[in-house]
Amino acid sequence: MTIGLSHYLAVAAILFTIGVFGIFVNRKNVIIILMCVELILLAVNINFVAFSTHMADLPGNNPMAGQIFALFILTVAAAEAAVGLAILVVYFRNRGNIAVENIDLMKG
Amino acid sequence: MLTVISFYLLAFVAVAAAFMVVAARNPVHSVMYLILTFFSAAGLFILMGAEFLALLLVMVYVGAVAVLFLFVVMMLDVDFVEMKQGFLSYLPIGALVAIVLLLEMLMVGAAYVAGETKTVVVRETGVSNLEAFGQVLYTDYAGIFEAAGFVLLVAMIGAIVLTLRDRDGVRKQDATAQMARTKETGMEMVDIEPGQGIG
Amino acid sequence: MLYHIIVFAPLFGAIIAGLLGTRFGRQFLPEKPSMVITTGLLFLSAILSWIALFKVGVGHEEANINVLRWMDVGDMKANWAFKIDTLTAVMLVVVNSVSALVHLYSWGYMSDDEFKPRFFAYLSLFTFSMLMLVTSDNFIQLFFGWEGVGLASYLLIGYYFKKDTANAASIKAFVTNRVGDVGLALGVMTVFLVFGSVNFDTVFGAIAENSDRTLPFLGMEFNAIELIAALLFIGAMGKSAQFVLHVWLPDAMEGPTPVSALIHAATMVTAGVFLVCRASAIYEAAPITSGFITAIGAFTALFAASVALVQNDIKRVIAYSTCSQLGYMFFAAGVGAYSAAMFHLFTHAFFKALLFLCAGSVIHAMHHEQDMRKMGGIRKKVPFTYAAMIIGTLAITGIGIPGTKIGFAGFFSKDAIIEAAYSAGIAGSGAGAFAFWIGLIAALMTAFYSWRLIFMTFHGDYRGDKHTFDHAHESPMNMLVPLGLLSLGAVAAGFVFYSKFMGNAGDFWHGALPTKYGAEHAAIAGEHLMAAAETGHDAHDAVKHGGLFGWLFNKVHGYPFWVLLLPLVASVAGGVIAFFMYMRGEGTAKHIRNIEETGGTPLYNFLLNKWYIDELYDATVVKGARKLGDIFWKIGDMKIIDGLGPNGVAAFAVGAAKRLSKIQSGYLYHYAFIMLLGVAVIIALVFRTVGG
Amino acid sequence: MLQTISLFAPQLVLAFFASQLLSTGAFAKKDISVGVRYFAVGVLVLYAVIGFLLGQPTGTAFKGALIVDSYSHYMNFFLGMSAAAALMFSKSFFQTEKLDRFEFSVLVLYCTLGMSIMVSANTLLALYIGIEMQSLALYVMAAFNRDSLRASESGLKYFVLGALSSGLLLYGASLIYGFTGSLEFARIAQVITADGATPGIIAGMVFLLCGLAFKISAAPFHMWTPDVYEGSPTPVTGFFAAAPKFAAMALIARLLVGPFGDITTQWQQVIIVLAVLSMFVGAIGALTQTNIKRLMAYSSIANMGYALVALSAGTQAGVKGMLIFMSIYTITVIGIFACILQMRIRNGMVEQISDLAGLSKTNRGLAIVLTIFMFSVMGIPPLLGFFGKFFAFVPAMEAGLAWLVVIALVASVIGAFYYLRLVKIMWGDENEQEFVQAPKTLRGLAVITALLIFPLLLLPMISIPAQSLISQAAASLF
Amino acid sequence: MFEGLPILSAITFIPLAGALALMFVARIWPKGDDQGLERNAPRVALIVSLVVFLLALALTIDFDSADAGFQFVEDTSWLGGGIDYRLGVDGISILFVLLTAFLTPLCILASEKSIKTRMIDYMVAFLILETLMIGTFVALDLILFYLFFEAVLIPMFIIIGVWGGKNRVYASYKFFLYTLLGSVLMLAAILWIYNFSGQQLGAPTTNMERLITELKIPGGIQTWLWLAFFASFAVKMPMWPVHTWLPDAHVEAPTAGSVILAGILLKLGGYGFLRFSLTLFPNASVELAPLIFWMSIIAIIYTSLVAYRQNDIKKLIAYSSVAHMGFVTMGIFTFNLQGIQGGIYQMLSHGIISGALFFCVGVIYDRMHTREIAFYGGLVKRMPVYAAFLMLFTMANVGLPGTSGFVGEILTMVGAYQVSPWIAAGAALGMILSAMYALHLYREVIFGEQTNEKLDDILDMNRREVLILAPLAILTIVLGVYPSLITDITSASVENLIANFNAATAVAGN
Repeated sequence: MTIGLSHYLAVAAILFTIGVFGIFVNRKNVIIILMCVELILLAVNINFVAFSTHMADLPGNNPMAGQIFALFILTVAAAEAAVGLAILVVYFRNRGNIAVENIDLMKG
Repeated sequence: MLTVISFYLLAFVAVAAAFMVVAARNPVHSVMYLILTFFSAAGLFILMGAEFLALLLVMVYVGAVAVLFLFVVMMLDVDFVEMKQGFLSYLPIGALVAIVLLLEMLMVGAAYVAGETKTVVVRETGVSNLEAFGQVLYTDYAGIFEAAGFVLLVAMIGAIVLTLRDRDGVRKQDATAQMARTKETGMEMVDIEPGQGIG
Repeated sequence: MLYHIIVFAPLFGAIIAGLLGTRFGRQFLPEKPSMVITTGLLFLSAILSWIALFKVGVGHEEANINVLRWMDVGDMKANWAFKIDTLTAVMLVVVNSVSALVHLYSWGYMSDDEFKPRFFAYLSLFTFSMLMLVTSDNFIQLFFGWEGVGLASYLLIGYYFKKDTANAASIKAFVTNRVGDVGLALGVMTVFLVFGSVNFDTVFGAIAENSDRTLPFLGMEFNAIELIAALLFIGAMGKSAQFVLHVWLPDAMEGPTPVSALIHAATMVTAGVFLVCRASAIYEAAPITSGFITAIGAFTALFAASVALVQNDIKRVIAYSTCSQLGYMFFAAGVGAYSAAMFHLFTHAFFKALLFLCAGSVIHAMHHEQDMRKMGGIRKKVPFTYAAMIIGTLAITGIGIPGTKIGFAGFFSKDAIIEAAYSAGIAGSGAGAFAFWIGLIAALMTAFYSWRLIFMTFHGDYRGDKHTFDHAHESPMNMLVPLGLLSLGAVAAGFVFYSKFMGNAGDFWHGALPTKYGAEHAAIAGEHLMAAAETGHDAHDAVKHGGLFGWLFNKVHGYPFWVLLLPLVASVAGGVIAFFMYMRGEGTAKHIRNIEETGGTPLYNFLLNKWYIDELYDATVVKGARKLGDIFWKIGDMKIIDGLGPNGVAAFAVGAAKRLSKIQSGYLYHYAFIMLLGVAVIIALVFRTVGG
Repeated sequence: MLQTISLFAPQLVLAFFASQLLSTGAFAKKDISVGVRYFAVGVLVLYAVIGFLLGQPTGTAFKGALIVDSYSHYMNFFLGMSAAAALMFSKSFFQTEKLDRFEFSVLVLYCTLGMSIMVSANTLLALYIGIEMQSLALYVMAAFNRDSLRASESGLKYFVLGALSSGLLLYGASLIYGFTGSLEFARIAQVITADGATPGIIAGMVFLLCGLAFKISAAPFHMWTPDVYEGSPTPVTGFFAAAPKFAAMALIARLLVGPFGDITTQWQQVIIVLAVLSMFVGAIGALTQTNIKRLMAYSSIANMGYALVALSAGTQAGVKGMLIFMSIYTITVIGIFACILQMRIRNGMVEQISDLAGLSKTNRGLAIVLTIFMFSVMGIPPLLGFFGKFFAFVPAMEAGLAWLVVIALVASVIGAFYYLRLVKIMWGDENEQEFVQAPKTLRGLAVITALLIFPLLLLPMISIPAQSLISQAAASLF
Repeated sequence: MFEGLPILSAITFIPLAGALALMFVARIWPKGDDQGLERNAPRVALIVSLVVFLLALALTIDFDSADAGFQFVEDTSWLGGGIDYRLGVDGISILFVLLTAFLTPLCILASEKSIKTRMIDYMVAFLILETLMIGTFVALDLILFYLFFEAVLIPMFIIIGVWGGKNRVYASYKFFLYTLLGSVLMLAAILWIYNFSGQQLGAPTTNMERLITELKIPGGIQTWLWLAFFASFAVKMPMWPVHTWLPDAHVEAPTAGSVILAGILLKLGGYGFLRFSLTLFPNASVELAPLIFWMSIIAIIYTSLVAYRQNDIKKLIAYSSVAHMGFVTMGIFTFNLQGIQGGIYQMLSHGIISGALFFCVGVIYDRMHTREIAFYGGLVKRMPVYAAFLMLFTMANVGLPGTSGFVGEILTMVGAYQVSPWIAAGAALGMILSAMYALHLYREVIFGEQTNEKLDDILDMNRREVLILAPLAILTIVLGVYPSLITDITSASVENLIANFNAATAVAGN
C-alpha cells in the first residue's frame, strides 16, 4: 500500500470541511473562527503541495508552481491573520467581548 | 511502510487536532490544538517532499501566527462561553451540509485518481526542494513576490492604523531632537509670573 | 337654398338664443329679441315648408342637395345632405308648422319662466334636429337627427332642472331612446355590411338583388333584409314609444307642456313612423318583420289606450293616447299602408298638438295643476280652450260620416288605417286581422278616455282649491292663436288632404312611398286601386246577405260598409260610456270617491300602474345594472383584480422581503452557512447536469 | 525591462507613489492627510489615464504573470477614476468625523493596486495576490472608524467571510492547478480544450467562481453586503460599491472567457444561478429596508445579478454588455454616494431613508440629482441605467436566454419599487430635516455624475466612440 | 416648408429646452424673489408650448396626406448596431403629435392657478412630459420609441406623486409599477426582435420601416412577442382587466395630469397597437384578435357599469375612459378601414373630450376641493356657462352624433360589425350604458335643487377657464361635423397599413 495523491487530497478535504464546519457551528468566539480560516488555508496548502509533488514534470506542467503558491498562501495567511486579529482587537475594544452570538448589531 | 504509518499517524493527528480546535471549550486549548495541527501538517509536507514549506509552516505559523493568536487570546481575556441551547439543533443540518461538501470534494479527488494519468508518486528531481524554490522565486515569480510584499505592507499598515493609539501623556523619545540638541536649546529660561506656575 | 333656410333657420335661432340670450353669454340679448328671433325664424321655416310641400307634392320637384362632406372612410361615405321628396316635404310641414305654433304658444305659457331664451333655444335646436332627421339622405345623418332629437328631448324634459322627477324622466327618456338607438345603429351597420353603403338611394335601389342574402347575427342565420328591417324597427320602437320601450313617454310629461305638444305628440315620437315609411322599400321586402310591426303596433295601441282609461294626470292621458295613436300608425305601416300611416301622422300632429296645447292652456289656467281629480267644470272659465279641446277630441275619436268626405281629421286617417288592416286581414295576414279588431277596440277606448278627460276637466263640479278656481282665466292671445290654427288643422286636415295622401297616392308620393311593392296591401289606397281591392271584395260577396246586412255590406270605396261604420260606432260608444260614467248623477266625483275608498279593483290598479311595467324594469334592469356595477367594482376590481394583481403581488413581495430579512440574521455563522450551502448546491447542480 | 515598465507604468506609478506617500505621512510631523489625499487623487487620475497616454501598449510581463491589454487599460481607467472619486468624497466625511488620517489615502492606493493586479491577472497566483491585496485594504477600511462598534463589526464580518471566500477560491485554484498542471490561464485553457470538462476542473471552477462571487456579492454569497455597507464609514461604503465590484466582475469575465472559455455550458449554469438569485434577493431584500446604505447594498446585489446576466451569454457581446453595465453602475453608485454623503443635518450624518422627507423643498438640487440616479438605477430610459440594462440583456437574448432576460426584467420591476420609495419620500413627503450645505466637492461630484448619467449614451457623438472603446476592451479578451 | 430642417427634432426637444432653461433660470434667479419666478414660470412654459403647438400645426399643414409613407424623416446614427436616431411622421402619428402639442398649452394654462406649490418644478415636469410624448409618436426606431414610451413614466410619476391628492402615493406607485411591468415585457420582446433581425436581415436593426417591410417572424414566436407587446400596450390603454391603475391615478393626479393621462398617455397604447402589433405581428394579431375583442367588450360593459356606481367624479370619468378605450382596441383589431380609422378617430376625439371633462372637473375641484358627486348638485343655477360646457362634453362622451365622440364610436362599431355582429352588439350596449352613467353624473352635479350651502357663492368659470375649454368645445363640434379633417390625413397611411397587413397575413396563410 502506497500513500498516493488521493490520500493527501482526502486529508485536505477533511481539514477543509472541519474548517468550514467550525465556522458555522461555532457559537463561542471569533478567534475560533479565525483559527478555522487558518485550517482551511492549511487544507488548501496541503492540496497544493500534494498536487505539486505528485505532478509529472511534463511540458506545460509546472510542478513547482504549486509549492510557490503554497508559499504565497502562507505569506498572505500571515498577513490576513494580522489584519484579522487587529480588527478583532478593535472590535473587542468597542464591544467588550467577542462572542459570536453578539455580533448581530446589523441585520435584516 | 514507514511512510504509510507516518502518513496515517500524522493525518490522524492533524484531523483530530483540527477537530479539537473547533470543539475545545477553552480558546487557549484551541490555539494549542491549532499548533498541533500545523505540526502534523508540516510532517505531511515532509512526507511529500516539500521540506522547505514544512519548515516555513512551522516557522511562520507556529512561530508567528499561532503565537499571535495566543497573544490575542490572552490579551482579550476571553471567557469561556457556554454553548447555547440552540447549538445542538443547528448541528445536524450544519453537519449534513459539511458532509455533503466533503463528499463532493472527495468525489473530485476520487475522480482524479480513477481517471488520471498524470499522477505519479513523489517526484525525484535532481535538485533539492529548497534549490527548486530558489531557482524560480526571484526570477519567474519576482513580480508576484514584490506584490506579496505589498500585501504584507498593507497588512502592516492596517494593523497599525487599527490598533495603534497615541496616548496623551506618554513620553516619547525623539532621537532626532536629541541629536539636534545644542547648548543653547538645551535649557530654557522661563519667567514665572507669580502664582501662575509653569504651563 | 330654400331647403337650407328651412333646415338651418331653426339652428341659427337656437345658436343666437342659446349663446347670446342665455346667461351663458352674459345675456347680450334680452329675452324678447331671443324669442322674436327664434319664433320668427320658425315661422319663416314653416311658411317655406308649405311652399316646399306644394313644390314637391304637386310640382314634383324632388331634390338631392349636398351640403357638406361628413364621414368618408372607405365605402363608409355619408354626407350632410338633403333628400327632398314628398315624404320629407310632408314631414317638413308637420314639423315646422307645429313647431312654429308651439314657439308662439310658449310666449304665453312660459311667460313667468326665468330662462326663456334657453327654452326657445332648446325648442329651435330640437326643430333643427328633427329637420335633419327628416331631410337626411343617408342613415348616418338620420341617426344624427335621431339622437339630436333625443338630446333636445332630454334637455326639454329636464327643463325644470330643480325637479327631481323631471331629471329622472329626462334620463329615462334618453336612456330608453338609446336602447332603441342601439337597434337603429346596428341596423345601419347591417345596412352598410349588406349594401356597402348607407345612402338611401343606393340602398333602396339594391334591395332586390340582396333579398336572398342571409346573415349570421347573434348565433342565428337571418335573412339580411329582415334583419335590417327588424333592427331599424327597434330604433323606431324606442323613439316612437312602442310597447316595451314606451316607458319614457308618459314620464316625459314632466317637461313643459309646449314641449309635450311639439315633441311628444307631433314630431319626435313620429320619427319612428317616418323611419319605417322612409325605409318602406326595405319593409316591403321583409314580410315577417312587417307582421311583427303590425302586431307590436296593434298591441301598443290597445295597451296604451287601456292605461289611458284610468290615468288622472291630464297630460298623461294624452301621452298614452299618443302612444296608442302611434300604435295605429305602426300597424298601418306594418300592413303596408305607408300612406295611411303618414296620413295619420299628419293629421295626428295637428289634433294631438292641439290637445296638448289645450291641456297646457288648462294647466296654465289652473296654475300648473295637472291632476284632473282636482279640476272640473271650468268650461266657463276657459271657453275658447274648451271649444278647441272638443274639436281635438272629435278629431281624435274620428268623428265623421262614413262614406262621405265629411269628418274631422282623425276620421279620415284612422279609418284609412283600420280599413288597411282589414284588407290585410282579408288578404291572409293574421297580424292584419288582429290589428283590425284591436284597432276597433282601441278606438272605443280612445273615445272613452278622451271624453272622460273632457268631462272630468270641464264638466261637473269643481273639485280643487277654491283660490285656484277663482283665479282661473283664459289664456292670452299668443296661446289662443296656435290653438285656433291647430283647430283648423284638426278639422280640415283630413278632408283637404285625404285625396292627396290616400286618393291619388302614386301621384302625390311620386315614388317616395312604394306603390309597386305589396300590391295586395295597396288595396286600401282608394278609388284608383279599386281593381286591386277586388280580392277583398269578392271574399265578402260570398257571405253577402240581404236586408240590413245587405246595407251593411254595401261597398264604399272597396270595403263593406260595416268596416267603415264600426270605427265610428266604437267611437260613439266610447263617448257614450264615458258620458254615462262621468256625467250622470254625481259622475266624476262619485268615481273618485269610490276609488279612494275601495282602493280600486285589481284591474283598475293594474291599468293605473301601467301594467306594472315600470316596476318590472326597475326591479330587473335598473336594479340589475346597479347591482352588477357594484359587483364589478367592489368585487371584480377591488377584490379580484387588485387583490390578486398589484396589491396581492405587493403583499407577497413584502412578505418575501420579511422572510428574507429574517435569514439576514446578522450572525456570522448563518452567513457562512448560507455561503457553503450555496457552494454545495451549486456543485451538485453543475455535476448533476454535466456528469449525470 | 523597458517594455515591462511601459506596460506596467500604471501599477508602478501606484506602487511607487503609495510607498512615497506612506513614508511621507509616517514621518511627517503634523497631520498632512489633506495633502496626501489630493496627491493620491492625482496619482489615481494619472494611473487611470496613463495607459491611454502611452497609447495602450499590450503584452505580458513578469513571466506571463500579468497581462496588459485593452481590457486592462479600460479597467484601469475606471478603477482609477472611481477610486479617485471615492477619495474625494471621503474628505469632508472624515474631516467632520475627525477620522482623517493619511493612511486611508494610502490604503486606497494599495487597494487600487490590488485591483489593477486583479484585472491584469494572467495566472491564478497573480489573481490571488491581487485579490488579497485589495481585500486586506478593504477589511481595514471597513473598520477604519475604529471607535465605532458598527464599523468594527462590519470589518469583522467582512474579514471573516472574506477569508472564508478566499479559502473557497484557493481550494478551487488548487483543484484547477492539480487537474491542469499549471497556474497560467493560457495553459489552463489549453488543457481544458484538450481534456474537456473533467469533474475536477468543474469543481475547481465552481469553487473559484464561488470565491469570486463573494467579492461581487452575488447571492448566495451576498450575506455580508448589507451589514458591511451599513456599518462601514459611508465613503468607504461608496468605495466598496464601486471600484472593487467592477474589478471583481472584470476578473470573473477574464477568467470565464479565458481559461474556462471552452466549458461555457458548465459555467453558464453557475452564472445563471448566481444571477437569478442575486436579482431576486436584491430586489426583494431591499423592499423593507429603512437605511439608505443598506438599501444600496441590496441594490448592488441586484445589479450584480444584471451584470451576470450579460456575462452568462459567454460571448464577446456579453463581456461588452457587462462592461457597459458595470461602468454605468459604477458612475451611478459614485453619484448616489456623493448624494448620501450630503445628507448631513446639524447633528451629524443621517442614513435613514425617512430623513430624506421633503428634500425637494429644502434642497432642490440634491433632490433632482438623486431622483435622476434613482430612475437611472431603476433602468428607466432615457437615463443611462436603461442603456446599461439594454446592453446587458441583448447578449443574453442573443445567446438564447430569453427566459433569463424576462426574469431579469421582472426582477427589475420589483426593484423599481424601493427606488420609487426614495423618490416619493423626497418629493412627496413633508419635510422634517434641513440639511446643512454640503461641501463643494460633494455637490460637484454629484452633479458631474448626474450629468454623465444623462447623455452619455443618449448623444450619438459620445455613444459611438464610448462603445467602440468598450468593444475593443471586450474583444481583447477573446 | 421644412425642407431639410430637423423639424421633428425641434418639435420634440423644444419643450425640453424650455424645461432646462426654466431650471437654469431658477438656479441663477436672485434669492429672495422666488415668488416672481414662481409666477412667471407658467407663462414661460405656456410660450414654449405654444411655439411647439404652432410648429406642430405648421407641420400638419405641410404634411402631404396623399403620401402613405413617413415624412420629415430624420436619421442619425446613434447607438450603433442598427439602433439609430430615426424620427418621422405618417398620417397616423402626426395627429397625435398635434393633439399633444394642442393639449399641453391648455394644461399649462389650467395649472396656473390650481397648482399652489412648486410651480417651477411642475412646469419643468410638464414640458419634459411633452417632449417625451411627442417623441413617442415620432420615433421610428424601436429602441428610441421604447425610450420615450417608458420615460414618460418619470415625469408622470412625479406629477402624480407630488401634486396629487391624498392617496397619491398608492396611486403613483400603482401607475408606475403596473405600466413598468407591462413595458419591460415589451422590452424583452424588443430585444428578441433586435436579435432576430440580426439573424434574418444579416445585421441587427431596430429601424421600424425595415422591420415592418423585411422582417418575417415565424408564427409561434409572433404570438409570444405579440403578447409581450400587448402586455405593455394593454396596460397603457388600459384594457380590462389591467385597468385598475387608471381610476386611482386619475383621481389622485392634478387636473392637468389627468388631462394628459387621459388625453395622451392612454393613446400611447393604442398607437402602439397600430404601429407595432399590427405591422410586426400580423398573424399573431389575427390569431389573437378574438381575445382583444372579448377584452374590449368586457371593458366596455364592465367598466361602464362600474362607472355608473362611482361616487367620485374623476373616478367615473376614468372608468368611462376605460370603456371608450375598449372601442379603440376593438376598432383597431378589426383590420378594416372603418375600424382602424374609427379607432384612431376615437383616440383623438377621446383625447379632446376626456381632457375637457377632466378640465371641467378641475374647475369645480379648484373651487370646492372635493370630487364627491354627492357634494354637488344644482350647479346650473350658479354656473350656467360651466353647465353648458359640461353638457357639451358629457354629450360628446356619450357619443352623440354631431360631436367627435360619435364618429369614432360609429366607425369602430361599423368596423367591428363586419367582423362579427356579436362584438358590435356588445359595444352598442356600451352606448346605452355610457348614457346612463354620464347623464347620472350630469344630473347629480349640475341639475337638481342646490342643497349644499357651501355652493352658495361658487363662481362661474372665469375667462381663463373659458379660454381653456372653448377650443376643446369648438374642436369637439368641428370634428363631429367635419371629420374629414382627420380622416383625410389618416386615410392614406391606414390604407397602406391594411394593405401591408393583408399581404403579410395572406403570405402566412398559404
